[in-house]
Amino acid sequence: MINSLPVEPLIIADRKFNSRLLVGTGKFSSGEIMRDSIEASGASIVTVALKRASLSGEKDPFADILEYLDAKKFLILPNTAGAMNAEEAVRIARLAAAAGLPQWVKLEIHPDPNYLLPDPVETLAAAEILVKEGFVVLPYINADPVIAARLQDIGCATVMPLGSPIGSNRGIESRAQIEIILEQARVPVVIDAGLGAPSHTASAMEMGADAVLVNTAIAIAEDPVSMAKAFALSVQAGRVYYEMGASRVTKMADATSPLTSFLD
Amino acid sequence: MINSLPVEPLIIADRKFNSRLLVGTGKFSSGEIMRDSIEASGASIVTVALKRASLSGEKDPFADILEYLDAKKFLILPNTAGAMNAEEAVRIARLAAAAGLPQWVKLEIHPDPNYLLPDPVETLAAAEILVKEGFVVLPYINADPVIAARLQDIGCATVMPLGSPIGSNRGIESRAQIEIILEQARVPVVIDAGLGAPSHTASAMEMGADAVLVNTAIAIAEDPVSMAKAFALSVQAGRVYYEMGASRVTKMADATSPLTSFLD
Amino acid sequence: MINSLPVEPLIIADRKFNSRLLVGTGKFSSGEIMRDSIEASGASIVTVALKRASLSGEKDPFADILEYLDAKKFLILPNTAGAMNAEEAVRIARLAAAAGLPQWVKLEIHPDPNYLLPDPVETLAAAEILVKEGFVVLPYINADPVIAARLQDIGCATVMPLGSPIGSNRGIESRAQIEIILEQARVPVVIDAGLGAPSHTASAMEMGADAVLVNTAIAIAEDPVSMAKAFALSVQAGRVYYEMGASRVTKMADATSPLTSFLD
Amino acid sequence: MINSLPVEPLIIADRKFNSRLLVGTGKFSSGEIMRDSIEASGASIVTVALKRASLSGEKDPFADILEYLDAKKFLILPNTAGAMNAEEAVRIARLAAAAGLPQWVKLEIHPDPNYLLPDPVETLAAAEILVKEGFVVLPYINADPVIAARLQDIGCATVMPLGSPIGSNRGIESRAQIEIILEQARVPVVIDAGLGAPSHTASAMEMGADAVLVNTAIAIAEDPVSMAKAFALSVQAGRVYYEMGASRVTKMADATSPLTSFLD
Amino acid sequence: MEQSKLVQIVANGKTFNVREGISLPQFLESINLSIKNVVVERNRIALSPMDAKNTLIEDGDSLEIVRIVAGG
Amino acid sequence: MEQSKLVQIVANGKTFNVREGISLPQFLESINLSIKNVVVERNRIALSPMDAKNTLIEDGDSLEIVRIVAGG
Amino acid sequence: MEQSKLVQIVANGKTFNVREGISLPQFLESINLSIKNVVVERNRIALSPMDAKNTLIEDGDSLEIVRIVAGG
Amino acid sequence: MEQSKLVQIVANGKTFNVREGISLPQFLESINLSIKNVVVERNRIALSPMDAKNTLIEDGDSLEIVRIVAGG
Repeated sequence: MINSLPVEPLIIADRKFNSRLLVGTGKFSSGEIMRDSIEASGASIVTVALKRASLSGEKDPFADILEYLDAKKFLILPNTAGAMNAEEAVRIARLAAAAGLPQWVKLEIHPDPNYLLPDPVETLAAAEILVKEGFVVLPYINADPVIAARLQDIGCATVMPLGSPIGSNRGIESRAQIEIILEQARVPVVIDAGLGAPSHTASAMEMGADAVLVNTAIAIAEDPVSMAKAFALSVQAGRVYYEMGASRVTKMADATSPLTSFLD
Repeated sequence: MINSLPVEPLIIADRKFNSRLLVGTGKFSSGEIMRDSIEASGASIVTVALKRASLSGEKDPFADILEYLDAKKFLILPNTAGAMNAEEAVRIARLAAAAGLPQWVKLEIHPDPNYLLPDPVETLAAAEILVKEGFVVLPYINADPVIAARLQDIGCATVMPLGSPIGSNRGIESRAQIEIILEQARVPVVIDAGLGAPSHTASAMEMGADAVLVNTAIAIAEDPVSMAKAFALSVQAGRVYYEMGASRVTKMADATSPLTSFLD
Repeated sequence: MINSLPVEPLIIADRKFNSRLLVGTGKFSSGEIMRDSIEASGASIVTVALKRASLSGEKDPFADILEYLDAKKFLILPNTAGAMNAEEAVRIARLAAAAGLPQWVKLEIHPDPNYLLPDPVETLAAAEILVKEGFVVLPYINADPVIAARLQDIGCATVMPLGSPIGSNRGIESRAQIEIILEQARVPVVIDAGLGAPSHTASAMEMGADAVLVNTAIAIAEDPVSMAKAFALSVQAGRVYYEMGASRVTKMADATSPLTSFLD
Repeated sequence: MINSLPVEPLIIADRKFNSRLLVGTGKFSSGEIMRDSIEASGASIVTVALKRASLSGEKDPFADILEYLDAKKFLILPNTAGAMNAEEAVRIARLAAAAGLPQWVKLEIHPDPNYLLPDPVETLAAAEILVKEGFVVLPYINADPVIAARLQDIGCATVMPLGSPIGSNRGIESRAQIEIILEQARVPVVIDAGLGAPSHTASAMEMGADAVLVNTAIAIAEDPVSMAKAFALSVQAGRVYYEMGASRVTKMADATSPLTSFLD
Repeated sequence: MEQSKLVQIVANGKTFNVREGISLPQFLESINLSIKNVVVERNRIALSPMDAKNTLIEDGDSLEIVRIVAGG
Repeated sequence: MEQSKLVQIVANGKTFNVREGISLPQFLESINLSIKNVVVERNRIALSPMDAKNTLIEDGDSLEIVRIVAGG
Repeated sequence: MEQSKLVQIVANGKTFNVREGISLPQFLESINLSIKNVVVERNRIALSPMDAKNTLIEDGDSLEIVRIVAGG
Repeated sequence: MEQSKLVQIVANGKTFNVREGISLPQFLESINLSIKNVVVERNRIALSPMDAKNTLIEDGDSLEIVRIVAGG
């Protein structure tokens, strides 16, 4: 229903996805709202994280997250958040695969606690190992075209440059660098992090991003289900615009009504 | 179908409209494509212009535009494009009403041929006359909060500040001034002109605009019908976001995944 | 000394001024600091205001402002701040002339107390009267090219579009509209209001503004004298750049060092 | 004379420099113009490059660049442009030192020919070696706070994030990321590349950059000597502003003239 | 048979000589326009379709004949 | 001795009763202002310093007394 | 009855003394976790559910026990 | 007279056959360069001017001869 506008499917690592909106599962107030929001978003790829279990007996509220996600409908994409370096990220990826999740990983290594910006050196090191082990690797990166190219050389399935810091809702702040990444990309580019409003995701798609990932702006909205739909609509709208070729931007006006000699 | 996200209706002069996307009819390559695009846009208000008839016998290609527009489904809103001053604008408005169109008028007076920027003095003069004659007046204005306030004082039913010059596709260039107009508005604010991409209309709605008007970006798209839908989606997305209260924008990151002590 | 870079002089109403930085006298903490800051700014034109005298006997702190301003060194330019309409503005201008100030006036009519945005209708009406009476009129306006053109038609000596609201330090927010004003200008364009940092004034001059007016950012700086110099430097820097023709902006890089085959 | 505004000196690796404007020597039309422009800029640090000598006998036009630069007045800073990887950069740095230049190096490794964006992995590797060998290393980097932090950890004397691609004159495009670098910096931050107008350098200094490097915009100006002065002025202006603490930016206006009850 | 008198009018800025007593619809037909597709302003007064149908051309009339067309 | 008659004027919106025949400078002094530091509009006419010096207050006069102050 | 010997292991950074020969599922149950809801890394090797089920705890084992949770 | 032996070296990627025992300054002169204007890396070791002056070319030497030029 929402997916009513026919756009080209997203293809990552030879797998076809109907939606170009990836959704994160963090920060929702309940499992039910998370499930309904993801449903409303039309997403085909949904991220999850891994976390040390508490051994002191108290129940984790979301410990049963997989009960809310139908692995037949979505690709469940584990991330490596919390990893401080390449080695930890690799271990997390392997744990996720051991748990039966698909051998895909959103590789994110961001030791800085304030801005959660990805460390390119550790990310490259981890990507190299994981690609060799057969993982489909989707690395979260700063908007650095050189790092993006290196990760593609290594064999990553996408690159995921950040628009702005995770959860900041500031939109696309490194537009110029992302344009270069898009121009040079040989794999799908997913803009991740900081996309806080439908105009941000529309704009990302209009620039030519292959997909976007949204989490905070949906999860903490007053009504996450409607917000999820809103983002889904904006992603479609932006993609249609991109596929059609951007409007010509002019300096001067160009009349939409006849102007000459209306009345004497 | 497209209108699947429940948003508050737009009310202008006590009349309720389901869509917050107004569409212009200029520049389409054929009447059929225009009709189908308007249908796809879900618009409730559609603008038309008036033009001196050719007396030399050749047929105007769009002379029969009303055959393509069902006056029961849309409010047909005549504009005064081509008027060089208040007097001409008033005469055009009266002609439109005499022709049986509703006594509504998109008042636009823009003598400058390069940028088609509205003349506030003539616009005020015409608005004063037309409001007194009972017209519902929707004036096209520069993003000038003082002019906007004066037109509201006179009794205009909306104000329609421009995002950027007509047909330029440059988006919202006078954001700061439009924010002031929105803050002070006592009538619906319709952002008109220059909105060239779905992210522009989404952004306009997110700012709190009550509606937007799009023409060029739809009419000259490769596939106007799909583009019309894309704009419709983006308007809904932006409105949902606005009704829900904008996301909190932060300087620093705010993690979406658990970060602490993942592994030893 | 500061004026060491040779730039073309500013000419308003056939009078030549060495500096393209106009300075306002409001908000300084003392007359001495005001005087020294103006000296440091190198300004040739300095604005003052008129205010109802207190009849209750207490002394106005700045009542003796003219003691700090050498009318031989500066053009003392009275403004009409506080006028609520054209008639009041005209009366203020006449009072200033009666007081022996030059028959020049910075015409500003901004009834709105929050944003102090100029009222174009009242401004036009007052300008028409004052020009006829022989005043050199410098109107403060919103960045509206049509109003700018009308004021030039009337015979105003400059137009003074605002960068952003008075005292807001937000810089040039209506860049696109100011570019149109500059393109169409037949008199000097002075960008006024909201210029809060040297980069703002440099940017204004680079765009082709003939001059800028700064007050708040100098007056309330920690060290107004140094800040005045800083603005003076930035104005010169921006003007030099403009006179030389702007740098070519490119999408790609253009190497400054030899790149080919450095080492085997 | 130009350096008339007293600002704090720049200190890099315990060496004090009077000017915060670094100047590159590339692209000037003659040695004399280069020399005079550098003189006019007031720069204390001037970059040069190394290039394979031609063995086919023809004279290099600038082969004698050091004749135009007084090593007593300037720190001659060799760069490693042309290096495709860490190893080449290290060799170039050693050659420069062997030639008697100070053991400082502007480390730049940018294999991509279109955007000349620095490769962080190779840059880190080279920096590690050069710092150990006793070089004062000033690395040219993308505006990536994590890379900036790593280079500081290694012992680099500055970080030099790019504003936009070399020679593009596009100004500071990665403002948000540079703000983070500045916030976290433990060494001076020099903004390099893409600064094409005095407002760009003023803005860089206002943000808190410790210095800027300009080359193309001076070298290819119509009058490089005046442009050099213009940039020097803007750097001082921006620095004064920064040292004084930025102006408070407000949403609403803040009157500079008395407004209340001017006339009855 | 008596020859009908001609009167002079201006329509859309052009001068026309037309038979006295001709109706507005007849005039429009004479220039290949239909009263159904245009709106007419006569001597600065906009005419409703009904009024237009019943209007007789008079000497010195000034007409503006306009169409509703596409516009934004 | 005869008491002088009072006349009523308005200055800056306030009503004042002043002796008939008083000059403008005298009135200003009476309210601690000096003709040198203010500009006066009398009945909507701005007065030059010269005119102001020679002006006599009349019954019903409306004065605006202003200063030149700091402003931007 | 003979008392079973204890072995020492580390799980998620904490030291545990457990009976020799206990299986991994048994150990998890002893700390109120179910093998169905967690993933385990033993001595840096991630265990599949099948492997985990059949694993016996050995002296000196180092375990990481993690859950799949919400994340962006 | 005995003919001097030739040795083969590579400079800036090109092969040169030079007399055995020639000094680096002599070699540079032979290709119209002066030791004063260039910097030389020999077998990956950068040479100071002093070292360069005293260096004798040996068979198989690999030289990089560079200049200091304008750059940003």
